Amino acid sequence: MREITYRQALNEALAEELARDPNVFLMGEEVAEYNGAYKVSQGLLERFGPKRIIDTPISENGFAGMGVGAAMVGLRPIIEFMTFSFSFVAFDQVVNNAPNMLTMSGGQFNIPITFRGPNGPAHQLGATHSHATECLYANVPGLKICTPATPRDAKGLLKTAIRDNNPVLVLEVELLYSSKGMVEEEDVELLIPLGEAEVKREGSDVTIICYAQTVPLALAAAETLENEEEISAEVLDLRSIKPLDLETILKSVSKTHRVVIVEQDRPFCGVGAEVSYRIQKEMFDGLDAPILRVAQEDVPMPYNEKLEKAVLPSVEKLIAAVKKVCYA
Amino acid sequence: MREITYRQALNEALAEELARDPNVFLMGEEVAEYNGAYKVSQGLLERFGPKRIIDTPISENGFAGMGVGAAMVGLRPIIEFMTFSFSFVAFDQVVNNAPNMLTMSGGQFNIPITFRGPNGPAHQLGATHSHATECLYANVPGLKICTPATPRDAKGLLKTAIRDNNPVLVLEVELLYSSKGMVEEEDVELLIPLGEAEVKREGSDVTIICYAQTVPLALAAAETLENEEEISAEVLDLRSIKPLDLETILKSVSKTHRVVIVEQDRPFCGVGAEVSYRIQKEMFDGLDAPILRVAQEDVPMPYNEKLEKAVLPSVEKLIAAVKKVCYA
Amino acid sequence: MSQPEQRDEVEMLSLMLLIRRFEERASQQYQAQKIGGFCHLYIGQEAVVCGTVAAVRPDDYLITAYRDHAHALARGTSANACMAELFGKATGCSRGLGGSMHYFDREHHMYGGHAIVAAHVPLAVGMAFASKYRAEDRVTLCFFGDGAINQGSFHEALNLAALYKLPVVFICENNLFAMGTSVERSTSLKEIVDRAEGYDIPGTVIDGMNFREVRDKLSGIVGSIRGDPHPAFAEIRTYRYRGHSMSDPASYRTKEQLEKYRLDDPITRLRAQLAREEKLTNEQFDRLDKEAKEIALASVKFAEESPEPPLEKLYDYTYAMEPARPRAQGENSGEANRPGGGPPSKEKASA
Amino acid sequence: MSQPEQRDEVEMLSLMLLIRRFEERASQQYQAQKIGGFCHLYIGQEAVVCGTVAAVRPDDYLITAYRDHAHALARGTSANACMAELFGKATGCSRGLGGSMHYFDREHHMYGGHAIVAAHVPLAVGMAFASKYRAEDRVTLCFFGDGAINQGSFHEALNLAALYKLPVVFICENNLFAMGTSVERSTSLKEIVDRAEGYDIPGTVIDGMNFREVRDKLSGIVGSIRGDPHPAFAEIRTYRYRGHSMSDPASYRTKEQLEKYRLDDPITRLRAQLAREEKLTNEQFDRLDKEAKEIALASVKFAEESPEPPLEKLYDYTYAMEPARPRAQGENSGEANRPGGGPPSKEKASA
Ligand SMILES: Cc1ncc(C[n+]2csc(CCOP(=O)(O)OP(=O)(O)O)c2C)c(N)n1
Ligand SMILES: Cc1ncc(C[n+]2csc(CCOP(=O)(O)OP(=O)(O)O)c2C)c(N)n1
Ligand SMILES: [Mg+2]
Ligand SMILES: [Mg+2]
Repeated sequence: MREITYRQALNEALAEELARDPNVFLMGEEVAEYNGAYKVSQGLLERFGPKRIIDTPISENGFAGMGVGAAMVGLRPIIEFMTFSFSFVAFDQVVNNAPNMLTMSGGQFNIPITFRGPNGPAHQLGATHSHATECLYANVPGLKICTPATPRDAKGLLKTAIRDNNPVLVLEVELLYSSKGMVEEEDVELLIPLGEAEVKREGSDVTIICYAQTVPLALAAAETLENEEEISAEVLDLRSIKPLDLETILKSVSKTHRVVIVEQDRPFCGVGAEVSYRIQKEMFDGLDAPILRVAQEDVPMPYNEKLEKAVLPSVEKLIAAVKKVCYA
Repeated sequence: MREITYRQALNEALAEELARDPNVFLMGEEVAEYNGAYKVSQGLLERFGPKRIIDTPISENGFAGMGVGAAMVGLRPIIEFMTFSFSFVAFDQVVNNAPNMLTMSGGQFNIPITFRGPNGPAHQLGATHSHATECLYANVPGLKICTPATPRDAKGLLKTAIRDNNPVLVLEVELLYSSKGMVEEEDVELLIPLGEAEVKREGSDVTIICYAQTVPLALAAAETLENEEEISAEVLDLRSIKPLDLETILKSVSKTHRVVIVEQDRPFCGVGAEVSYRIQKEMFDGLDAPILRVAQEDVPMPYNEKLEKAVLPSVEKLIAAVKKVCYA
Repeated sequence: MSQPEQRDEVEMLSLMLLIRRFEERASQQYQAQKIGGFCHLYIGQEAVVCGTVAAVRPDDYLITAYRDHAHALARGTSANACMAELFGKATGCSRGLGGSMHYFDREHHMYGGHAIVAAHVPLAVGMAFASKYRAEDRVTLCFFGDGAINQGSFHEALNLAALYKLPVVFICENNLFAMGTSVERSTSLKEIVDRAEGYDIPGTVIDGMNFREVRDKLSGIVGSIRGDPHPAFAEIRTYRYRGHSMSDPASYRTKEQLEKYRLDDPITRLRAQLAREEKLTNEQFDRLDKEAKEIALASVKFAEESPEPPLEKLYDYTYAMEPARPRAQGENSGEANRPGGGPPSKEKASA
Repeated sequence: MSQPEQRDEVEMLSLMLLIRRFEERASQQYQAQKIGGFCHLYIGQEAVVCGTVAAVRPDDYLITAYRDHAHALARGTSANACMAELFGKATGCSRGLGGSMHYFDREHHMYGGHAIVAAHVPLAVGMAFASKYRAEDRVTLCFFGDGAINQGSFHEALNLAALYKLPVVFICENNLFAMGTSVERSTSLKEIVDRAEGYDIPGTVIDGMNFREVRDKLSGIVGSIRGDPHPAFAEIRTYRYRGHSMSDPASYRTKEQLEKYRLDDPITRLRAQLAREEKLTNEQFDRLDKEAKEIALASVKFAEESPEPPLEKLYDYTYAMEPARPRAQGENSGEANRPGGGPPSKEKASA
């Protein structure tokens, strides 16, 4: 094991899969000559050349669709959205073409494509640039969605996504690109299956369900709860939104009987709503308190820093929710 | 009161608001000379002329955006999507421009626009043409969403939507266009507020929450449950998805203590998930059984009629769910 | 670099007849409510796709919009598989899951059948990209209507194809109307073909009622692309005799206009050309037509007798099998697995 | 039909100076982390927007992309309101809620500040539609970059504007790059202006480093539109001296190219023209520049001392007040209410 950044982990995943399979290529705005708007594709043009690392015009709908077409005839495209907020201009391609093709063709055409890029609010980017899209795409049958929170998960999930025979969205976290974590050596093949949640911290009083940028937040809250409230929180990182690892969730809840979900998206029909439904349905008698969620406030993201902070889930809000479910 | 069709009710709402306010106009594909793909705008071109009833090319993103721009400078556009499945090519305009403008401009520009058209699966239209979009748009702050199920609600909600100073989506039901119902006389001004659910049938054993095309289905199930199972089901039509009338929901549940949600959209992060979360949060101790939802199966819509039927919520599936929560 | 064989003209005439008779049957079966959903007929436009396939190789990629019956038939999909698809049967070209608007036939290089206007045009560019990526000399043929050219997808796709110099022919089947909207009411240009200039793509206008003109001009275009990958644009002028879909009475156009085009019928025209050249007698034509009618009729019987797709496979087409499981095809082929992996999530949706 | 007064050239020179000095301060404050998010500077392009506003009426509609500081300043938004917006303060032109990319100023007919590339182009067409609908003679000025022309929105908007003959000028600020992508690498055409032909829209190429040329050519275009509504396209060639945004070192271009354009600086050029014509002395120029610097500096102080938008108003901007409540503006004006209605749903999101 060695310590690398989340950005480096993604870069390694791309490089390894590009090297392994000549059908894999990377396409998007500024991915090649500029080395990526967030430098995730650093060095790939130099190593793999312009045939496989392809800069595009600002035509998300067009190049997302190109990816789907190329996948129909046997290539394995990786399409980078500079951020998933820009995937909205390509929404129809991601929602109507990629995931429907297998069904519509009666099983003749699967679409082995990876859509990736940063997702969710970063810092003061305002209403148009701060969308957390996981719940929108998770609603769509035929798509898979994963949300790595650590360098190790970033590498392992992205590699698995690229090898998957279905359209997979890898929703990265801009604010974590420079964060560091332990990852297996480069000569170890690291593949983390889609659909497996991970207990990032064990605990017995309450289950905190989190993913992506709420994972560090949940871990920080758990630490404080332990030290200041003597509450032992189990922190469960979903890692994949779809497929959802209900088994691991239920296992944790059957131990703690209390749940708080902390999610980076907006609340209405969000991930927290879905997870709550599943838990209450399966463990109605096993719950000692209502499930609470901590999500964004349901408002367009303001630019002002303090207001943005007030909109986002926070350690304080999470602790308050945990205390509520624990003392219910 | 008189009996008219859902289509006629929408047509009257459009005509009355066009007559009332010269800033209102209707724009979309085939709305004028063709009188609407589903004849909802029948006769409007003749009555109001081509300045106010405007045919467009197949450019949903373009004309949805035109609507937002026209609304910024004081007009009150009604934008018809031939179906909301086609709104996906205009997704960015509906999600990023219309609802964000008021916040982004610090309160200077509100967008009084109505997006309307049929939504949800109709009959054998296949995977690309059968999207139920309510949960996707309900996730977006700044939008309001209503889902009329009767001619009266269709007229009253659409008129209110057009007068609202915010972007409102009126999600109609293609399969109900020819259905009939009682509506106030034409000289009565019928305005039904957004955000008010309605008990469509009283009952005491279980609350069935429904909207749009699941309302007739819920009423049919309630009838059968009464006659064959001696289960008295209260049928609650949400009418608006956002704002959501939690008060009326909780009132019903505090009487019945059991809930089944029957929704026309797909389950994952759908309307049922949101409503369940809200109920369990507010009435954790008031529930006698887990909340169940009956939604579409989580697959792209197949063309084959029997398979489509198997994907959709049905009276049988709803009755089974109700029996489950009642005998839990 | 292999060239397409010159397809026999009599054979192509019978293909046009088959398309027409097939769709007449489809229309009848739709009215009898054996067919659901939307159904868009191609009658009148037969020379467009037939002239095109006569000019290309069978393994060139072909993709089109929802008015797609003819494109599958022209590519070699059987009338049986086409009719069964309309009936929603398991023997259909999309196993009954796609319907009229979503025909697919991988074996015959028919890549759909796409129902969101213009959303398949970027797909075509991606397919052409793949050919060039693999240094194959295939050409991609992308059909769409006159209404499609005002979608953003169309625009982005054309620029991308021109920028990357991809081997794709954009074939606009200009039948003068998009539903009830005539071209003048949808498009800011006098000639659709002029739009190609805005991307520096060479454009050609072709009479779509004349099989030979379509074939010969396409042949020239495709030939020029095969050795030197680049996009081309063809505006093929044609007419649909029927309404936009089965529910459209087409009252937005005049009887005179329809009559004018009927007189210029592509089947009659090719028949007359062949007769004039003494390559076809009346008797031969009648026999071909009778055969076409029989195939169409038989396809109805086939469709009626075919089984429905099994209910228990409902979840089998949502996700392709995981790569970890044993697979018939190479991992990187993009070829779908024979599905059967079941739902990826352990819970089914409904209670 | 009122015509814009000829704006004094010396006044326009000081506007250009103000824009430059304002952005230099903004850059400095960004580096000092007083400003968050993305920040895109306009330095080098000043003659484009200044030449345009010199050619139009103050009530003509103006809308642009995210590189928008100059457009607000040119329209008359105060430097204070602009700097306060960057600081996220309640006194900002968007009350601190929009930030650098989302400037709005209704009073000065500045309709944003839009950060999704090309997504505002349809908005501009809608604004022009509204002018024509109300039989006003306003012209809409829609600015966007060279990178925007490959978005679907752009395409659909141009066709719609041409089809409905709407009074809008599409102004492409061609600064040769979209982030690190040069025009040749994004666009299939040699000249951007040629794309206008694909919609039958008249196009003009303008030297964007020359204030007078911009003003005079725009004046002609806008004049021709005012009496006879129709769209027009202007490709204005310019250059940004800085990187795409504050984080971009702009290593994709050569020092020589930058130097070439710097020598052609729009401020220096207008200054020289005026000096040659003896309309401006060195002393006068220095005074104007000093004033601009002072205004820019003062705006920082103003921004620093301004209050933050109040936390308790967080929910007040999501929905405009219900029409039932008493309103300051007419119901149909589209004018926002002073918000204050609180959340429409009774539950707030978080637990
Ligand atoms: C994005 C989108 N908008 C609208 C529709 C509805 N629609 C289906 S076909 C059609 C007309 C298309 O006309 P054209 O492209 O000329 O093809 P033709 O039907 O003449 O073959 C429309 C508006 C759609 N399928 N997709
Ligand atoms: C739809 C969309 N895709 C990508 C981006 C990211 N982005 C912001 S600005 C920009 C470059 C735009 O270049 P250009 O239009 O030439 O304007 P300039 O920056 O030169 O003023 C890109 C790619 C975006 N904001 N929106
Ligand atoms: Mg057509
Ligand atoms: Mg540029």
